[in-house]
Amino acid sequence: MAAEARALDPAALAGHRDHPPRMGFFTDTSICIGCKACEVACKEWNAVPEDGLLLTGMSYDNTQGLGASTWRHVAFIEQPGADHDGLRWLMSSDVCKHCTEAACLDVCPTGALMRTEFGTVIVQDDVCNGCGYCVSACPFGVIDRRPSDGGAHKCTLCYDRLGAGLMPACAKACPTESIQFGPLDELRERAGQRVAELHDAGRSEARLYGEDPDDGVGGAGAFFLLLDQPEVYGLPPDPVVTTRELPRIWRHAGIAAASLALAAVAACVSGRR
Amino acid sequence: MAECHPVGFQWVMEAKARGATVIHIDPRFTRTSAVADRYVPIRAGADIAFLGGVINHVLNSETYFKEYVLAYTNASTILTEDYADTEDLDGVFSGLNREDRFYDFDTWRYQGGDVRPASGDRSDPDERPHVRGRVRQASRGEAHGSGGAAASAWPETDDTLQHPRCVFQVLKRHFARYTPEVVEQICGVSQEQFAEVCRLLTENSGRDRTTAFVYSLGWTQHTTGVQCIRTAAILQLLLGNIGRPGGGIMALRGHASIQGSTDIPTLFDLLPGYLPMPHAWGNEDLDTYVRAETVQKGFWANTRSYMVSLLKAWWGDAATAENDFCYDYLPRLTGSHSTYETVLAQLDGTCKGYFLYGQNPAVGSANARMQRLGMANLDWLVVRDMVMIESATWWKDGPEIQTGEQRTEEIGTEVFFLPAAAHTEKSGSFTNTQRMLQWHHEAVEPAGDARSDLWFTYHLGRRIREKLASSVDDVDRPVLDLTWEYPLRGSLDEPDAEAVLAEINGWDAEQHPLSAYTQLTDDGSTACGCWIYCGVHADGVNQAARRKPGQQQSWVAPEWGWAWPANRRVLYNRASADPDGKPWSERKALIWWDEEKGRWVGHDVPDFIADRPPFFRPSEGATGPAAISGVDPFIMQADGKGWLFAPAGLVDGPLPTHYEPQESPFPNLLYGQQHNPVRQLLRHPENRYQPSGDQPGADVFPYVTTTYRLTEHHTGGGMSRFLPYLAELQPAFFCEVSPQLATERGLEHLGWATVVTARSAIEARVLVTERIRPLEVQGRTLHQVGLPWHWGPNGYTTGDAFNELAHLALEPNVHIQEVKAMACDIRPGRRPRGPALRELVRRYQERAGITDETGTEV
Amino acid sequence: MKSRTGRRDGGKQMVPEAEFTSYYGRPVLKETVWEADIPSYLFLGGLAGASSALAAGAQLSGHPELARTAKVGAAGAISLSLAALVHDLGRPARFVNMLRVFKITSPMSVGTWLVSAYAPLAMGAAASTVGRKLPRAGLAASAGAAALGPAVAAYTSALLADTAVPAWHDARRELPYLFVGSAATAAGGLGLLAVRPEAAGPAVRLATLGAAAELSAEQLLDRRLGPEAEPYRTGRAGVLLRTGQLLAIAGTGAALLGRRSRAVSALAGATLLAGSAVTRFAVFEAGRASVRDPKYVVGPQRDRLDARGG
Amino acid sequence: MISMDTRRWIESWPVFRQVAEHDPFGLGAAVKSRRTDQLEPRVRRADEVVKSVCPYCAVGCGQQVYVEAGRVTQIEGDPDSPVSRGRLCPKGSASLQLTTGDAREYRVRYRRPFGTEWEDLDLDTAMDMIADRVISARSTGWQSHFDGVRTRRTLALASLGGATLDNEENYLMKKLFTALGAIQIENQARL
Repeated sequence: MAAEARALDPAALAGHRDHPPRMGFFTDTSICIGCKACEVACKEWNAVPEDGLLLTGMSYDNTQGLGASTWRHVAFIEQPGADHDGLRWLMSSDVCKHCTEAACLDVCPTGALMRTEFGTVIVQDDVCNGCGYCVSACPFGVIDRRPSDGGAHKCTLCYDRLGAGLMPACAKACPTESIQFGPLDELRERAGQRVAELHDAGRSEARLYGEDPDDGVGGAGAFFLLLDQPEVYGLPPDPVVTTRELPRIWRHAGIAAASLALAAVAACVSGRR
Repeated sequence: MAECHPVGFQWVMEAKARGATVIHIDPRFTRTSAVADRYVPIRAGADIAFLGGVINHVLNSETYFKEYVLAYTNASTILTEDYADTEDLDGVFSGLNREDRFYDFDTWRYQGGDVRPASGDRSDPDERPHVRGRVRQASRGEAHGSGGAAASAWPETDDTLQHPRCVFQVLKRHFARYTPEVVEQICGVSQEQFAEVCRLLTENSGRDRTTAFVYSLGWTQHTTGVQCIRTAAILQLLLGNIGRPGGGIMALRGHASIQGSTDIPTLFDLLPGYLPMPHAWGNEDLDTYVRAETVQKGFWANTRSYMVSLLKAWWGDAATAENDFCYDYLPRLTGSHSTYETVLAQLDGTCKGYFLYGQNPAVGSANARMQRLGMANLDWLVVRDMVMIESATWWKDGPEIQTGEQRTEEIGTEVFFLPAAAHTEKSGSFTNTQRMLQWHHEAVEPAGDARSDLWFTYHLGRRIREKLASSVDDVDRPVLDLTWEYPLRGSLDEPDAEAVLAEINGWDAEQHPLSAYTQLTDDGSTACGCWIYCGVHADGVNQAARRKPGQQQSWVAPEWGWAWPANRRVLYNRASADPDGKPWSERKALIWWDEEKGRWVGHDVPDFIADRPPFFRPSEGATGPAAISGVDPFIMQADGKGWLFAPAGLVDGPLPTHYEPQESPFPNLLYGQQHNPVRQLLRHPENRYQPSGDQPGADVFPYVTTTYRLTEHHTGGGMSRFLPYLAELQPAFFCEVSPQLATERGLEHLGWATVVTARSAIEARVLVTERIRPLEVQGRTLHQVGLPWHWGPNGYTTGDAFNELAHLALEPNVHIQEVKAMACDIRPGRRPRGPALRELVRRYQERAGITDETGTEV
Repeated sequence: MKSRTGRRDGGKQMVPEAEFTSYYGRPVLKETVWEADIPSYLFLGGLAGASSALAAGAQLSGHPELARTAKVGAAGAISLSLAALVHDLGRPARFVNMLRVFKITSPMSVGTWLVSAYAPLAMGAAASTVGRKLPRAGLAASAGAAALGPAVAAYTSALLADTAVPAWHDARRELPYLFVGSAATAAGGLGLLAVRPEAAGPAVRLATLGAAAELSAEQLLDRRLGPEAEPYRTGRAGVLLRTGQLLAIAGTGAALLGRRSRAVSALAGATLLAGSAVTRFAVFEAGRASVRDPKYVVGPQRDRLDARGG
Repeated sequence: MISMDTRRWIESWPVFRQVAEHDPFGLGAAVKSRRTDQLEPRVRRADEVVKSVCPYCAVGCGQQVYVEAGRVTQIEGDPDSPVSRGRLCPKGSASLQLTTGDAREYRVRYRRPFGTEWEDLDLDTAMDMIADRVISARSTGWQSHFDGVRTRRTLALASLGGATLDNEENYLMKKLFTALGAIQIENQARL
């Protein structure tokens, strides 16, 4: 509760007045069947290009990770000896986290990245000049530049669909409702119940990831129920938005700049003597 | 199910969330296993042994549903003294003719009553054994697909179930040797795991609870496929799980209208509605046909009405009582003419012209090489597809061109490729896996030369009729008399699919649409293209196009689409109520007898005569529907009961028996009989079989391979391999092997492996995974090799086709190939190129000592 | 997938083998899309900014030759720097979109505005001094460029530090000093290279100060980060960084000792310039290396979590 | 005085809007482009939404086909369907690419006997040629009797159909081929 009270309203902070509730994803990986409908539905709707035909040998994951041309990515992890039948096969559909404190958005120098009235973060393709800053800023390794068009791309949480009251394509397709879409508050509540349910059923390994507004990104707009540590799924265990350090970075840069000016003066003045 | 029917699987996940236990039994740990409560690895081809073991457990532990079994199954029915079981004959049933490889059914009969039902003369029309063999081959078991076949309607029974020849006791004896120890030895399933499955199944069955079985081709694509489903049926009947909500045995079919393709069959042995295709022996005219194919009791007693209505639909005014309603226009069978015999007919030059409608046998049919060789021997081939599939291009760049066996300029086959319309470009109905018809509407007209198959067939027929119009040859009468007038629509002259549906539904003498098959008559006053679909166009309304949102309906959702028969969603649902007509429990209520209304009521449409009370007993000698008693839920069966013992309808035994697959590294532990004795073998130099069990040379093929689908692909790949969005998800043909097998054979993860059988060798990338586990079978370690079957040389992702490896040894009832369990060898590295490929296969055949005789023993 | 991956050898400190988990060893973060353009941009921007400061100092302190050279150098460097920046864009034609917004949260935005103000001033200053026209405006431009120059030289440290790239972000405290030191070294080096030794006194002193700052910052960084400084020590980045250090030391030494010789002095200047450039590439490479191996991302975060008991 | 155009330009300049629209950090409202502002999902532009059924497996998931200016622009799950509740698997989700993708063939192709390449052929000619071949093969393979019993059939014609055929298509095929006396009429349903 305390956390919720402290939770930021990112849409308001981005100048959206009278905005709709913040929308997001809750991806419950405990019921993911790894069908990859989300990947295809996303591509069909957003006309994202095919992303390479590489057999990776990473279980059934030939997508490898999120990127400019993959906005949903299903991870597959085979864990021998981990479950009742001697094998656990984890599947999880990853997506842009739509952070409350979004580094990609903060560092974008053109305003191509934008916080929408739904609290989500999108790339405006008509604005992006492909500077690539967002790529290095994202603590989740989500956004990337697409070589074929030079622009940065990532999940938009189907912003166009949201505006028309439609569900994002991936959530709509998901056969088992592993991907749930809705107002973030509701999703957080539902997720909390689901974890409690799983814990009651003896599945103590269930945990939420990205749900905590007190975490390093102020809570994610797309969060997850995981059955193992985040890094097992290729997620950073404790990401922190880089911009939190920016004031101190600026201060040091300022001091350094002043030092340089002083050094230049000193170099010239001392020479006179 | 999660792998191949993910959207259907949502209901399993929902059930699981509500507390259901999900058990997954599969040679591979799949995406279904990943979310199941229990996963049981099993040797491919050992399912009957496993299920037989469960049956044995249920009988021994007396955990069967006693009231249900007594009231609704044939458990109490007494068999004739002539019947001899596999227990008596070391793995075969009485009546086996070893010469001509078929069973005489005469001894598989109920005692008493009319041994030969008056209205259904099932005796063999011709006593000559080779003819009887041919009649068997014509899939008499597949006809009456909804269950019925000849059997005595009034047999003797023993309600104490103590009579030594009652079905219950026979069943007990038959399955007695399927002990947990045997299950462990044959299936590679530990006794603990087996015991747990038994416990879970039995605890979850009874008045308050039901268990459902879900299967797919993992059960059917075996030389014992039908018997495998039968085993499940016996088990579900014993547990009282048939005809009840949450129960049943669900076939998860793999194509949009594969159910429809059997209901309105493009199958050699069937006419629409599971009416058998006439046979040359015993079906000479309508009377003999009806006499042979009709039963005494239940709705199959009206076969004549169904047949006459069909003939009226096809030949209209030309069909009259005087000319047997043009019955003679129907061609006759003289044996099996399945697609695999067709290939032989192509190879021997009998078959000259071949149509492929959205089918790709060059990679998608078993023994793909033989399929291509057959096509190379045709005069002409018409391929209708949306993309350039291998069956259209083999003459240019097929494997036989690569090996140098064939040269393009020496292949005489004339090939027409005609682009087909997509489902969005035509209207029509699909029948889904739960027998529900759903209409899809044309969204846009097809572009270019693309046309629907309806268009193609209609206009081809029109042209042929025009060309033959002046013919006076009697042979052409069936074509010229055919009713072939359909309204044409749009700029492409597309036949109106709804007009075709209306014909399928049928009409009466005044051309009014019929609303139920019970209205059909045998006097020629009704026409109906498929009697079980009668009602789909009731009141002239396309019932298949009904789309009342699910949210606005009950959980049965009866106003979405239309399910045959009569829009019933759960078949035999009379069994959901007890003999008195009350639900077995409130929790599991589906339909029940409403005393006040004098009708069956409930959530579903009753699959029973609506006003027949539970206490109704027919008078002796009653026939047809009138003979159905108030406690006969199985209204299509000749005795109204669920069949634990199948006195008719199957050509390979009244009870399921574990036989080893055609090619197995193991001997049959249960009997001296290794294989299904009446499995159908196609002897041909290109279809050599491997030695099995203890036979010399069997060790050349020490592993078992099984084939399957991946979520990301579809069938032979024609609808997935060509799509970048799907191709990228599974971008290469691979084989899945255990780490232990990888070590044993030096296979490297992501490296190449070559898989070899007596037919061919294919290469695949290697995925080493714990999801494939070695099993302990008959005292040694068995490795299984998983091979998805979606690949071929064309498309966006390419690879060898699994079907190169497959042989043609067919299930005798339905002629399905055995691709789910086959012995093979695997070796590291890529397969040879050019002539060396055939040389490799030849060397393997030599090492295993394979001859024309190998694997063909009874 | 659990892998027992020890922090690889090559560094001075060997840390105990740590177990860390990753997804098939794949990077958690995206490798930067920036290529050689960006370290070049860092170097040139630093060179330009520090040169403008040096030019002003030189002008005020009566080193007109050095002032002129520094102004021209600054103008040239900033032009090349801008070219590098534009070239590195995925859509270079949209460079101007950088001026749609002003974002204090984006060092690149701040830097762009800064450079947009600075570049004309630096070019004006150079034009004035080369063309010997509009001296007053030239003076004003020089003053403006000198005022903004240090900021131009320093902001790029923020640009790198304000990312998720562990080697860059972790170095956020030292990076500004390292960068301005490197900038000063480069500006001094340019002076040495282009100006007679006797007129280049301030350049030598600036370079010396710069090199000292640069080397100290590197030492501090190494000490403070401990094992997490591994990306700076190992691989290509390690080689580059050590080369940069050697060049800085050698260049400074040669500059101090070879004041009499034009050739030695010029060589010292070139060495210092090279050292500065190499150092920028070293930092850039360290960042790339720290993203390529997920242990640099996962390890510290996991340690942090475990320390919190999470 | 600044012109209206200039003024409008300045007012649309995000830097100006950062101040004017209470978005000082330039994160949202201020930086929205006109294109973004006018964004609309393409399904909203559809002239027609046609109810359909997924053509892949036999679950029978409901689909909605969006048609705009005579072209299919999107295919999605039909939320009304009690079978699928609007959901689709990866294959069903790829239906748009299946039906409108680059792999589709739209022209008749013809390979003459012993030919080495495809040739063009117009549909009408192809249909006529096929009709001729059917008639001829039918009579070549005609068999009125076999082993002394009446068969009234031809063995020279065969067909193998996929199980994505509509019921109506199967029905016409069975009807036509049976009337022609062909019996080797088969389907994926066997396999």
